[in-house]
Amino acid sequence: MSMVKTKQTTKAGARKAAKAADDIPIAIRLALFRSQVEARYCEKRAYDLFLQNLVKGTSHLALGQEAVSAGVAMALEKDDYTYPTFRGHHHVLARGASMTSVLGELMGRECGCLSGKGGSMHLSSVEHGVMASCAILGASLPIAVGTAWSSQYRGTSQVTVAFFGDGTANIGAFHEALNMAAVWKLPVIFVCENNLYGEYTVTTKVTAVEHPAADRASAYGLERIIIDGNDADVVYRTMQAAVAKARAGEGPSMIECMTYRQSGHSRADPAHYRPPGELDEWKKKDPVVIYRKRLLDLGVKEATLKQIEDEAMQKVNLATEEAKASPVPPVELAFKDVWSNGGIQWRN
Amino acid sequence: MSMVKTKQTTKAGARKAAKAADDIPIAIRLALFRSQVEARYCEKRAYDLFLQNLVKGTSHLALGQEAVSAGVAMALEKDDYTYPTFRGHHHVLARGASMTSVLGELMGRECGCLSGKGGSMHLSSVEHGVMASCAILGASLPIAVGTAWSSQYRGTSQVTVAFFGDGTANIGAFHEALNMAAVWKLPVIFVCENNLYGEYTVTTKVTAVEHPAADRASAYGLERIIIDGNDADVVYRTMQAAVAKARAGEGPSMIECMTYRQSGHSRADPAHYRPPGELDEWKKKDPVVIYRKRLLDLGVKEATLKQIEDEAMQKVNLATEEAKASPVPPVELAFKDVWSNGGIQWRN
Amino acid sequence: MAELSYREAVVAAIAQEMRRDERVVFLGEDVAAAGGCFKATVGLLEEFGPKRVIDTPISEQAILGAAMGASSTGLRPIAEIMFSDFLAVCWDYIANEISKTRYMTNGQFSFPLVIRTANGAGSRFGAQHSQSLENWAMMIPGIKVVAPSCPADVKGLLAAAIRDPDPVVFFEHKSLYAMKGEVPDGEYVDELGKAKVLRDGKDITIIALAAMVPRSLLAAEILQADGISATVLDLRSLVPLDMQTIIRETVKTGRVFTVEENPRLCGWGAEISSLITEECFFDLDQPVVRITTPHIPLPATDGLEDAVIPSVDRIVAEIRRSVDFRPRI
Amino acid sequence: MAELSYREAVVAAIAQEMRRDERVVFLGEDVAAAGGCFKATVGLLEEFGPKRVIDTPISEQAILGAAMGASSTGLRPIAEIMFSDFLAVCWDYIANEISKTRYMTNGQFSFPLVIRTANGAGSRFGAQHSQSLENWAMMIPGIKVVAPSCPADVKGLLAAAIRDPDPVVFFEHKSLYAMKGEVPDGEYVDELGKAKVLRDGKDITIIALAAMVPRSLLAAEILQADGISATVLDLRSLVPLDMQTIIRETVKTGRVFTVEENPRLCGWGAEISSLITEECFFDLDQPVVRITTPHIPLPATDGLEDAVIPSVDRIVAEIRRSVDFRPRI
Ligand SMILES: Cc1ncc(C[n+]2csc(CCOP(=O)(O)OP(=O)(O)O)c2C)c(N)n1
Ligand SMILES: Cc1ncc(C[n+]2csc(CCOP(=O)(O)OP(=O)(O)O)c2C)c(N)n1
Ligand SMILES: [Mg+2]
Ligand SMILES: [Mg+2]
Repeated sequence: MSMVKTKQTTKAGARKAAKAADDIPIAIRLALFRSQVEARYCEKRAYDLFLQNLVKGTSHLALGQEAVSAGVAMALEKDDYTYPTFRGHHHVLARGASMTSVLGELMGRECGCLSGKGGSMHLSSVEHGVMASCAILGASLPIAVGTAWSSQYRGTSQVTVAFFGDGTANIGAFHEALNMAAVWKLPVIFVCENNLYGEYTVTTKVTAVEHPAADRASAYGLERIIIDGNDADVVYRTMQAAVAKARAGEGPSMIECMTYRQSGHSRADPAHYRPPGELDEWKKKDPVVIYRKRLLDLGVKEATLKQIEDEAMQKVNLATEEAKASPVPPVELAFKDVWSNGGIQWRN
Repeated sequence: MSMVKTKQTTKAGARKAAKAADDIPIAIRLALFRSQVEARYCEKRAYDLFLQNLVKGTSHLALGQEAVSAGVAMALEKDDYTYPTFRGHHHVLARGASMTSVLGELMGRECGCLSGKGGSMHLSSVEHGVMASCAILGASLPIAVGTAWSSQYRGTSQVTVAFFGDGTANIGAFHEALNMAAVWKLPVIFVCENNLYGEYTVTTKVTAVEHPAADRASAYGLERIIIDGNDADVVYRTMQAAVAKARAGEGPSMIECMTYRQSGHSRADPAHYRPPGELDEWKKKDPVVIYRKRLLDLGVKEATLKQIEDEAMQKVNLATEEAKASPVPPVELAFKDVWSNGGIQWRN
Repeated sequence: MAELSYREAVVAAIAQEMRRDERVVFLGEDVAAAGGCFKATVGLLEEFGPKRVIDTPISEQAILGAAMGASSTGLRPIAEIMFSDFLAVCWDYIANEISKTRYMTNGQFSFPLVIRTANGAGSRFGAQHSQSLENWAMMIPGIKVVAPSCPADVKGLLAAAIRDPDPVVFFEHKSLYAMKGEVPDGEYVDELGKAKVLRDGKDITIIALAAMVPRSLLAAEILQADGISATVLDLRSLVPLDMQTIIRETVKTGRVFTVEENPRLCGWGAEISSLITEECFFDLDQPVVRITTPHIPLPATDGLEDAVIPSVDRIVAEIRRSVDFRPRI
Repeated sequence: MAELSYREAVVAAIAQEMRRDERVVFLGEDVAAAGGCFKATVGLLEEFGPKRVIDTPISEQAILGAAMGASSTGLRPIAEIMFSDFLAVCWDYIANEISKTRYMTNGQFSFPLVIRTANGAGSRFGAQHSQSLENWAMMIPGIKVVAPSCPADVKGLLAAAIRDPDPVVFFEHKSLYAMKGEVPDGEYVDELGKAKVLRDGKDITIIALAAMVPRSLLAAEILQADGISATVLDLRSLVPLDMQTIIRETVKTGRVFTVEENPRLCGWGAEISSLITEECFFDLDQPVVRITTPHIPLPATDGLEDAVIPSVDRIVAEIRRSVDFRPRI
């Protein structure tokens, strides 16, 4: 990436208008819908591919959390940075990475965004501003501080977003990152996807406060922000404000998005630890379902939505075929790219 | 230490009375004065011994912070646990460890509490409940959580105190320890000695909030407590309440004590970074001086105070002589006590 | 003898020790209600209750700190770090606190605790969930290091680790959790620091650990067909290290191979190789050869992962290539 | 040539690189206003201002995380970790993040950053402020490891590390900060991965690093008086490793000694010893002998610290004891 980056690129005027009127133009809303539907279909396909034993290793679905990734990405410019979590398929797709690159990576194929070298927990795509995905919980928060510091230093208007889970808010790196970001007034936004669980454990049972992120915002001089993470409009609006604040040099924000993962923690998890009825309750608040209904209420035609869904399904079908057709990476790939010279040599 | 520990030992009735009347009996006050004077004299002597090149390695004085150690220790029973910091001479002395064992350790002599193996940053004395002293900032906070957990599990009424500095409140281990202690409702008290600086850096310049500890208490569901750390009575009273809460099974507390280190960070530091006048202002609030004046105001005779001071001076003189007379540890000591069998063998 | 899986042997050892000693407590992430992310601690919560089997926050430093503080005041904690890779986020507790405090305090404290952790590759989990890190722990004075290769050793060595008065890092190999094997009935406790000859051969000596043990045994069978008779020595514990057995088996064949899963540099194989060379130089017919993963992070996908971890084929090939196979004189 | 101290050479290298490249930034605890706790960065804040020379909170994970994130987006950060012992509290960044992300992402990112840290014993700071941890870093694939023994190497190698496109951990030895030496004038950049023969002898080869280099040179002088002519090889960098020079100097004398400050197990000496054995077995007249600190935490007081770190006397004695000194045939 280049050092010199001085001008802020901007998206269509539509979005600016949206903000002024505190309402969201239909074009943006359709894009938010599309983003959620695509993530949803892709996650479901990933699950099918598990069952067919085509996905290697583990994999963590974000079914039910698609409003967060959609709302966040929509508020960003192309050259902003995001740090996904290990549960990050939706984070990556929402920034524009192809389904083929995601499904291909899960399947360990050459067409995967990491050509199979990283695996599902490390999806990254530098060309889409999708940065290092750490599978060590919390590790990416200080790294995100670093990219935000870099943008501030280089005088760009780039914003950095770091996603993290509710359970992750109890790890030391969280604390260090939040403090440093606040002291340096960095353009970084910490987005907590509070889906109530860390693996099989209810987060409130192991956390001293009810809201693991928001109830700690004041410890870093930040505002306490808790939003409906299943409503893409809410996420988008909240993010717009945080992004504007960051670009204005007014420092970091932390946003806690209340959501729910409808699948188990990972491929092996049947999620028996859920209290009866909980999943059903949350399915009523399914982000894709409520968003679809809202669009219909706003007068969008069923056919328009249907078309978006069909296109998403075509996309996921195509990606599946492409990934299946893609070869496994050549063995030589294992012996490459430890160093910037492309090699792995540690001796002469 | 033994596993079975069920009864709570208690100190003289005087203290109970003190609490009821919300005033402190003169006997306790004299003991608080003695503790501060002894720490003061010992620290000054440590400094003289530097200048004579008799202290090995580094050393960190707590000149000016003696009210904290005195007030904390006075609120504890003999079988409670304390975790000192690397700046911990006063923490150790206040629990009853001998000056000889402290000065001896600074001088690297056999009579030192660690026989010279640990050095000034690791002073510990298991017989006085003075536990592992870590020189990695913040490391002792989770360890203190562990001893408090152990007391809770064993059903004793022991309380654990962990000291830490203002600068240390920005490290990850702080966050993890506070959260775990709160979730498990442990009998542990985190005592922050806020002396405004971390080494040569003003802590507020690198901290997102004004009070690095207290402004974060709510992040763990704890009360925000900031006190005058130069007033031993205030420290003592606040600690009494926290100890009572801990013994009642009502969980942890965090207390931020505002104080000032009158010396440099370590032996080599002339403390040029202080703004002009700051030291003088704080010297006016010198804990020993104000406490002495208070006792006089309360009618204690000058001669009584003088006698305490004389005794402290004798003690420090004697300890100096004992430490000087103590041999350096035999070289064999270096080859002992990695393992519980006393040895260092890693192979047969 | 009952047949248990490697993961069942973990439960069996912990349960055995918790029954006999109320000081034994167990904490970690998702270890209690869920029975562990590898299902290696199923049933412990039910038998011993939430006071002794505890789900923690995602706070590895606090987990090890708590274990340390508790162990110095009368408890015997077992702490789980879910994947050994996560030792990196709490490394200070292993490298600086638990390991050094006894020595620094001139023996005032003991830290009888066990850190259990899932180690090793083979699950296609990628570079941050697949490492073999026994060498990290071996490198730290004051830490004992155990890595069993079969269910019986899991039970016997884990029980021994729990009873040990000093801190032990206990590496369980992820790819072995499903392995089944005979485990002695009743109370069973092994001894730390004893290597085991699992196969007695006369031409070469293969020294291995954990998942590399079954692979070395398979390699030995294949080599046998070529007329190369291999001893396979399972180290089982790196600290304490059973040098007597290593020396005996080295002298016997004069040709030693170490098979290790960690990346090349500063692995336990380097240490063993240099020890053997220093102490048995004139008994060696050829240099000690280390068969290791190359010095790279681990790739995730199956084909690449399999290509870098020492496989049976690679062990066989490297041994064949370097054994100048003539009868000893 | 100007005479600089080792600490002045640190400042000189950083200043040289900050002048030529505005992407170079420097962060750490007390590094700016105070000029560093070892006074090795005095004057940088004054010359380059608070935007480029930054005092951080006491948050080692955030320091390395920030350096990592910045380095992947156009900056070239130098991060100071005050004492190498504190690498334990941010070890995840070295072991799992900075080192592995390039590989895991199939080369999408580079992390051109330097982690400077004060390493080693001799100051009576005790077990948590005195360790020599080059082997910790050597063990991690994806990290370069440099440890200079004199002011000229500090300047040249630190400049090279800053220009290197990959992450480098740069170990400065605390006990050498006051050492003075000639340093080339003007812009001076050395090359990583080249060992240096500092003394050419014909009987034995001593391989050393950092503070063990001057001690080995003194030992060589004493041995000379006994008629033992020693080569002293300063490795300077462990990764990349200059095996060509190591092999050449091994073959020349057939008798190799490594002198390392870290505790015994899995030190860099074990790696070098096993490499030499594997590659030069039939050129060796005796086993490679490792002279190390015993496998213990470090004691604080002077007498004990001096008794455990390899001293000139101990180097001499161990070499004398093990050299079966006859002319080579
Ligand atoms: C440092 C660290 N500890 C533990 C784990 C294992 N682990 C993976 S996901 C997970 C739960 C994370 O919970 P949360 O942050 O809420 O994210 P979610 O899974 O709900 O998306 C745990 C404990 C890990 N990857 N890293
Ligand atoms: C993890 C870690 N980082 C840095 C240091 C170096 N260090 C020693 S004392 C100190 C300042 C501590 O400040 P504070 O917590 O306020 O305690 P004080 O010195 O004021 O008593 C620093 C940075 C350390 N010992 N451990
Ligand atoms: Mg969650
Ligand atoms: Mg302070």
